[in-house]
Amino acid sequence: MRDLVLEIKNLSIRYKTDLETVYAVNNISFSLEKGQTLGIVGETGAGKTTAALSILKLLPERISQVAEGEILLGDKDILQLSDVEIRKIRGNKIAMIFQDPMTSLNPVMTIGEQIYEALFFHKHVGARREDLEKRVDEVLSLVGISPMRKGDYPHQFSGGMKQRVVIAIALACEPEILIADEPTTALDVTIQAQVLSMINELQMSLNTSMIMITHDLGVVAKTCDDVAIMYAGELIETGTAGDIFCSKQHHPYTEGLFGSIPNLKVEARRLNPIPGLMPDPTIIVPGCKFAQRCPKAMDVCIKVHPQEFVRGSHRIKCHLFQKGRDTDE
Amino acid sequence: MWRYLFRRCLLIIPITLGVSFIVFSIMAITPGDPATMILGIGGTQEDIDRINQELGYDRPFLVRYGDYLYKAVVKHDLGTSYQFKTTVWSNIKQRLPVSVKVTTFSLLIASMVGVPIGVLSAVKQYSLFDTFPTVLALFFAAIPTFWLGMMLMLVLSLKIPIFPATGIASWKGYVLPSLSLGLPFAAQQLRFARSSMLETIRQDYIRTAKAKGAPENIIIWKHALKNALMPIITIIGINFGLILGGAVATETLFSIPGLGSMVVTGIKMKDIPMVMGGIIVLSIICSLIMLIVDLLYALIDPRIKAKYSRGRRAAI
Amino acid sequence: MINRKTCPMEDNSQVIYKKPSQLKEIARRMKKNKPAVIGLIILTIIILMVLFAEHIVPYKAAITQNVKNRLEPPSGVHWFGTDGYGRDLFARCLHGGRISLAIGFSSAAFSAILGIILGSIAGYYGGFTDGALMRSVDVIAAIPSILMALAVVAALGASQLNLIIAVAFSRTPAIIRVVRTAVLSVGDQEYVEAAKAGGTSDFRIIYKSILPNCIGPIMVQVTMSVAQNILAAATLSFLGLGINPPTPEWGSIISESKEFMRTANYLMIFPGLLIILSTLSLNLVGDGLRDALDPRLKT
Amino acid sequence: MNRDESLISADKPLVETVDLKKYFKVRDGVLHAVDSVSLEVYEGKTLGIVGESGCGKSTLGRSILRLVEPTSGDIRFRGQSIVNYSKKEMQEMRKKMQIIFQDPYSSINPRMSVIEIIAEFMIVNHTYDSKRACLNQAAQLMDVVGLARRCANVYPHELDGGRRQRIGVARALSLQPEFIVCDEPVSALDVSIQAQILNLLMDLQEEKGLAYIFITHDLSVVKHISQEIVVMYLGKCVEKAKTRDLFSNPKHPYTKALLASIPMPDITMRSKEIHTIKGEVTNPINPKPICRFANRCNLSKEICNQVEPPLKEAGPGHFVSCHFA
Amino acid sequence: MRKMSIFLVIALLVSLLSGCGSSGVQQPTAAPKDPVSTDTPTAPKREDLNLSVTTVLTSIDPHFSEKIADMYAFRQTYEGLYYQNELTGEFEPRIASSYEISEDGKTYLFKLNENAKFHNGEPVKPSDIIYSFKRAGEHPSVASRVANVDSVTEIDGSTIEIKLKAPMAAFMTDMCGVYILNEKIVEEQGAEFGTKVALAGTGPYYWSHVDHANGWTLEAFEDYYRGAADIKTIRFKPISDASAGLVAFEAGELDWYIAPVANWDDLVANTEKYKTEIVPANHISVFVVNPDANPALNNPLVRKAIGHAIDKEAMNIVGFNGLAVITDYMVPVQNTSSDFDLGIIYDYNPEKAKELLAEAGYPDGVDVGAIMSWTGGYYEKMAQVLHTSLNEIGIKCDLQMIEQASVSPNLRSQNYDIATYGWSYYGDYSYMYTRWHSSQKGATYVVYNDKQFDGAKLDALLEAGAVEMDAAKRTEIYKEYNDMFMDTATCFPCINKVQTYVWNKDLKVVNYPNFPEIYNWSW
Repeated sequence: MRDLVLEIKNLSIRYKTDLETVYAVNNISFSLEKGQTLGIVGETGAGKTTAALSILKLLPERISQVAEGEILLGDKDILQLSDVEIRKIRGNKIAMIFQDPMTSLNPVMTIGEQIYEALFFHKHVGARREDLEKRVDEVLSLVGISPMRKGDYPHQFSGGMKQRVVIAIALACEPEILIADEPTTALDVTIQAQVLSMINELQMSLNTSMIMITHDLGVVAKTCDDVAIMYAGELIETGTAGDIFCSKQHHPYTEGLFGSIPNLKVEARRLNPIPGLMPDPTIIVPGCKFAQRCPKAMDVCIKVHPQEFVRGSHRIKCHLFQKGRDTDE
Repeated sequence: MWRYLFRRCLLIIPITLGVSFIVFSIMAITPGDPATMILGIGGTQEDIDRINQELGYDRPFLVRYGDYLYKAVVKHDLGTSYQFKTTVWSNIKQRLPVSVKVTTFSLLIASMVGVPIGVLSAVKQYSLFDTFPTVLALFFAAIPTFWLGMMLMLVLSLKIPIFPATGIASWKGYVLPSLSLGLPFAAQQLRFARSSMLETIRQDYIRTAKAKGAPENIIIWKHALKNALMPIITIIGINFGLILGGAVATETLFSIPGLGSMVVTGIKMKDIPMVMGGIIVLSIICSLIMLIVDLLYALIDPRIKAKYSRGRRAAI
Repeated sequence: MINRKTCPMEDNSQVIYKKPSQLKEIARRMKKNKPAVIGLIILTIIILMVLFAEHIVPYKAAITQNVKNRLEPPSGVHWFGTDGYGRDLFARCLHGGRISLAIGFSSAAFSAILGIILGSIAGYYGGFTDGALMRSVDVIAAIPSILMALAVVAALGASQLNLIIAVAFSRTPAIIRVVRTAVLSVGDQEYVEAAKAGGTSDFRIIYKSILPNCIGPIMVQVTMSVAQNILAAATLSFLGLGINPPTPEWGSIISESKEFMRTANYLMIFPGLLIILSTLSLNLVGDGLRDALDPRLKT
Repeated sequence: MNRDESLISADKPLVETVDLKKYFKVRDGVLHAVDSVSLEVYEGKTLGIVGESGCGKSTLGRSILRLVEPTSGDIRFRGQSIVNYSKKEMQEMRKKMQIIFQDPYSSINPRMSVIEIIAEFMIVNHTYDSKRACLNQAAQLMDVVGLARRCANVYPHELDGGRRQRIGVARALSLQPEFIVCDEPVSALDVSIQAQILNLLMDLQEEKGLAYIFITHDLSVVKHISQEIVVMYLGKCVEKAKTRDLFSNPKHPYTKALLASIPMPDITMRSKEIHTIKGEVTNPINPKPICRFANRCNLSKEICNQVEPPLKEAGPGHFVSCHFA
Repeated sequence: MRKMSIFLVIALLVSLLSGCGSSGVQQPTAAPKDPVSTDTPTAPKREDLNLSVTTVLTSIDPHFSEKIADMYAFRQTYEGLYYQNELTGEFEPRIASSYEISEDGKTYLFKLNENAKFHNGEPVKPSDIIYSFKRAGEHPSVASRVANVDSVTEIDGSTIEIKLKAPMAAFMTDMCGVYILNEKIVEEQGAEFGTKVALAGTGPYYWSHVDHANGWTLEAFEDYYRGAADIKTIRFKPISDASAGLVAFEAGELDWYIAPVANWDDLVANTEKYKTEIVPANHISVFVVNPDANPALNNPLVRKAIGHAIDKEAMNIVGFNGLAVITDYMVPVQNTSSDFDLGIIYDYNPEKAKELLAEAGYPDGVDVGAIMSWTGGYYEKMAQVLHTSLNEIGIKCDLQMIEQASVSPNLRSQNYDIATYGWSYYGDYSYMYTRWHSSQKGATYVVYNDKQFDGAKLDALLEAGAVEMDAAKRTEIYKEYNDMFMDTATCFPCINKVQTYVWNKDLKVVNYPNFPEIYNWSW
């Protein structure tokens, strides 16, 4: 039984400035199951972070605009919530880990204070300060930092440790959903491994659902149950980790992504990258957005926006599969 | 931390020496000599020569400077005013509190008015709370202090006599000078506080705070303001110095016996000890204020505190 | 991503080398900034009026005394009224603006040149050069600038050139600091290292790689310092250490008008407003420049 | 083609460093950024330098070009020591040694147009008689690195990271060097672009016989491009071996940990526990003469905290600095 | 952005309009409410007085300072042997009750007033007087007053004999300015005398508070031998800005004020509130021309042309709002020793000036250098007017504004072309001696070398005038001197300054050209 905790339907987001309109997220839909991890993969500018921020209504207010769609948390549409209501969800039901631990902690507050705050904003009536402080200690030990250090300031921690603090803040209220926006990109490999395994363990033990946003297929392979691949604001391929990593049918872009990564196992003289660049997000094209770069592009690709090809849990948005639905293995 | 404080205090010494040398040099090339200043049009050339000799003014420049330093440092004697025959120190003692008062009041006006409104207008960006103070600030920042002083005097002591135009007999006397000095700086600080706050609101950690579910007012007053305060404090510190020096015109206009007007008269009268003493004291105060600003940094920002505490500075 | 508007499809075999201008981009951004445009318009009007002052009102009107018509309030004949000598205040303000603006701009230019040279030397070479330069700057900056300028004017004597020197002298430390900070921040960039790796000389690195990239904050500082210099020069004149009469200058006009504060307050209001207008417009332009040069600040 | 064998046949290294050291004075003491690193780069070959941030790999690359002056040690180009070259001699030398930087956003001057950037080195070195000739040559270089000529008069900020990095490559090529230090040239790029640049670099190497030092933190990239690898940890070279040896038979515990930490895009590996090493990299400020990895090492014994392990040969061409290797 | 720009435009317009508005409407009658006038008649009689001076207190040492601000206080606190009434020129006894002059005019015998006391209660002893004369001789600013004194000796406990080197007509005038100090106190305070409260004077008031910057206070000396003063406390307040001072006066902060001339009409119109009076001061402002500065100025015709180009009328209007007195005399006309007809008058006559210039060989004009003046005040205004007039007749020159402190050095070193300057006479034409006699090195504005001028003759006339005791003969000598002097065309007297006094209508005052005697005032 699929127990959905978050469902996003037909979400489109635009950034409007004086000069131009950027179509950042275009009609994406996905859902998150209880206790599962959804990986959203894409390159810079694919709209991953925009989608994630919209879930917490953290998009910059003046210039961003949700054109359509809904984000359902249980039966509530987050987009319709008032400021007060959304504040009750932020950090409490849905928490977020940001990419750069160097800048996402307030430099003039102790880390203990910053974790305490997260608890304080969502405290139950009657919760005492001591209880909350105790919880701060708990959370700190959970992420592998000695509670002795809660009086320290962020600058006294290394990058990896800071990211642990950020995670501690996110997990303080035991949220149902954790959104991790490239949590390890800024870290070194060995630290990345530490942090990733820690996130995995915590997620398991807390049974939290997670959205992992990353550009690294390796990270996805390590952590995710479901994967969504994003290109130019659209989800072009979604499925379980098995669908993405083991199936033979892929969107040509996904293939290109895999082809771009030097494989540690196999030696190859040349890589097979995708030629060209991501299209200008200020321009809407009628057809497939990948058509310009696609080695397998057909005439129809340029003219018609592809429909989704569904095969079990595996969905691909590509004309290649429209006809040959049945002929596949 | 204490070592840093000590080091910073020590740094004031070479700066003060430098200041004294520059001022002494400038005063030395100013035309005229002390004796003619003292005598006015009376007296004969012999008198002039005699007085200049008594004052040691006939000696070479560097000897005079060395003598000045020796007296100032070893004997704690800043010399005697040519105009008044009183010691420079007694003059400074008398005028310093006045200057400090006027400056402090102005700075208080500048900060109390400028900073909160600046923060508010950043928070309410694009609203009337932003537009109106910003435009007003633009105007006030462009007004010369002496002109503002004249206008205030025209309106508030001439047309509607509420405040006295001169003197500092009561607290009322401080109102107009402090306003005329403070308002342009308030405008400047408003603009600065606003942009600093806007800058801070854009930071990642503000987003983190929002993601925690922090209410708007906590984000602004707890998370943003403390960070935004750093550059604001810098500008307040710099402004203190500017107000202290800029008070010259205001002091002259409102006939306030402050250090600034003392130095101006000194410059006009070629009263070298007076000018030296005044500027040295003013520059020491400026240096001290910058020191306080540095300490305030440490108070607000633990990173800076850590930097200070780490002791010895890098050799390179 | 490529900005297609600026990267048109061209014949690929042909390289047309042109010196492209980033000024256009800045100008475009400035144009979007309404206050800056207003500032620029006001400034332009003031500068034009001041430049063509001779054609609007001849200088003679500014210095011709007519004691019979002294202290006349503003009228059709004398737009701003007449002063204590019966001279036309409008003409005096207009021609006075010439001096005031000239002092403001040229002292800013003076301190900008000095500041850029010394600041970039300090920032680029660092070490002892930097230390020595910055300590001297600390010293000069520790003296309140107006007093410093006063002392310099008193030492050199009151003339337009000396006023410029005095104001510039007291303003230069601030510019040196700004330039140095900017150079330091740019000096860390890898393209500076790349230039070194390519065998570029220090001088060329400074003027080709570093200065163009920190010209933004410097320009903003210089623009703002024009405004501050106008105020400083006016203050000096007000204190009686300004330009020799009968040459008009805004600060000295106000200074002269002081005694007529009760009887003819327009004498101080008009030049005061002109000072405010010009510093205001310069500040607006400076703000606009800063926004245009730093797109990060724009939302 | 067996590239490893061709490496052995190469007789003399093109560039080598001998006990190269670079120390920085910092607030708290002396930072040993690069500590006694010796390496050789052969003509037409790539030497990879791998390590985490702060291990001194970038400083090493820059010291070789004397962009930072080494504290001690020797740098040789074709056997000729260049450490004591004067500024002028060095300028000559730099025509043969170039560098490509990590960040395509900060490594090219935003106030110069693309063609100006590429032509700049030729102009300052008077490679060609006229400025026009330099510009023409720059245009040709654009073709070489795959930049459309229509971008010639465009400013870098209008281009994406991949193209900017191509500018960096073109600039490095402009003086026709024999040796290029590639300082993390792809780490700031998206994977698809990263692959484009890697391909470009390898093609150029083949075409022009360039020697590379390829600095990166990404093991899969370094494996792909280099024939020999130096693993650095806190300024020290902890392991040096041919690529294949290193990946098939890592000897230093740090190398092992590194290899284990790489997340592989392969869910079959998933069941395997992620191997992590404890702790984090610190700064090599005033380091004691002991094994610098000891405090994070699973194998660490008493001796590790007492004696600094020498770099010893643990196999043919395989050097490792560990007491237990 | 748009909202902001609209605001900006509106704000600009409003400020411009308000600027025009407030400037367009003149409100000379909209003077503020005068707190003094609202005083109820039953209010207790005041015994204090608030005054202002334009500069801060320099020193309370009367032998050190001759600054105007200080003199205001000295007049109340110190006395000489005699006092010369500024209005009448009469000598009134003070510390000395009577005096006798010997036949040869070289010996003066002063009988001391037995009641005269210092502020500390000690009686005035002859030794104090001997000490004070000696001390005055050592202080350059007053030394000229006793330059001719040969000796001061005590005859008996109440008689003093002063011997002069030569007979001197103006000795009494000079002597009145030699203030008598208490030897003991002055010696006790030593170098500090002048900087703090000292009860060393004999005047009707004593120093009770000395604060150089903020103001100083005098209290009535109850034991004063002529009877204690009505007004018990006098507070001096330095107010450098004249307009601000007037505001302070109108606000009731000051009781008596020398109003800035620009506001005189305004004040006179308010006589129900204030009392006003214009008193001609003993101050003459002049232009001096340095004949050695350049060839053009060496030409007497050019100098005379300059003399005829001086538009004194305009200077009076611009500098003094037309209130001052135009003069052709070197000394104030009210002065008895200058009661003679002038032989040479330089009236304002541009046509004649041009003719003279052409005659001098410069029909197309000539550059004479610069007019030196100090910044601010009427000197600057006079200089500006002359500058314009000279340029109109073709004599090109610049204006050179310098600081007050630099004026005297430049004059002394003859480093000027044309300068404006002035002086206050203390009673007698013989004051000219200290300004123009060639022995007064440094103080002499024009050095009359014998190439062009008969310097010896000029000196001789001054010397003769100084010793001539017969008033009529002295007038003759000075007339001759004056004619000869004016003929050199090196000094042109212009304006006899006035004092524009305004005071609280309840205050009874006696105004003098220079310094008031508050002893005579009362509420």
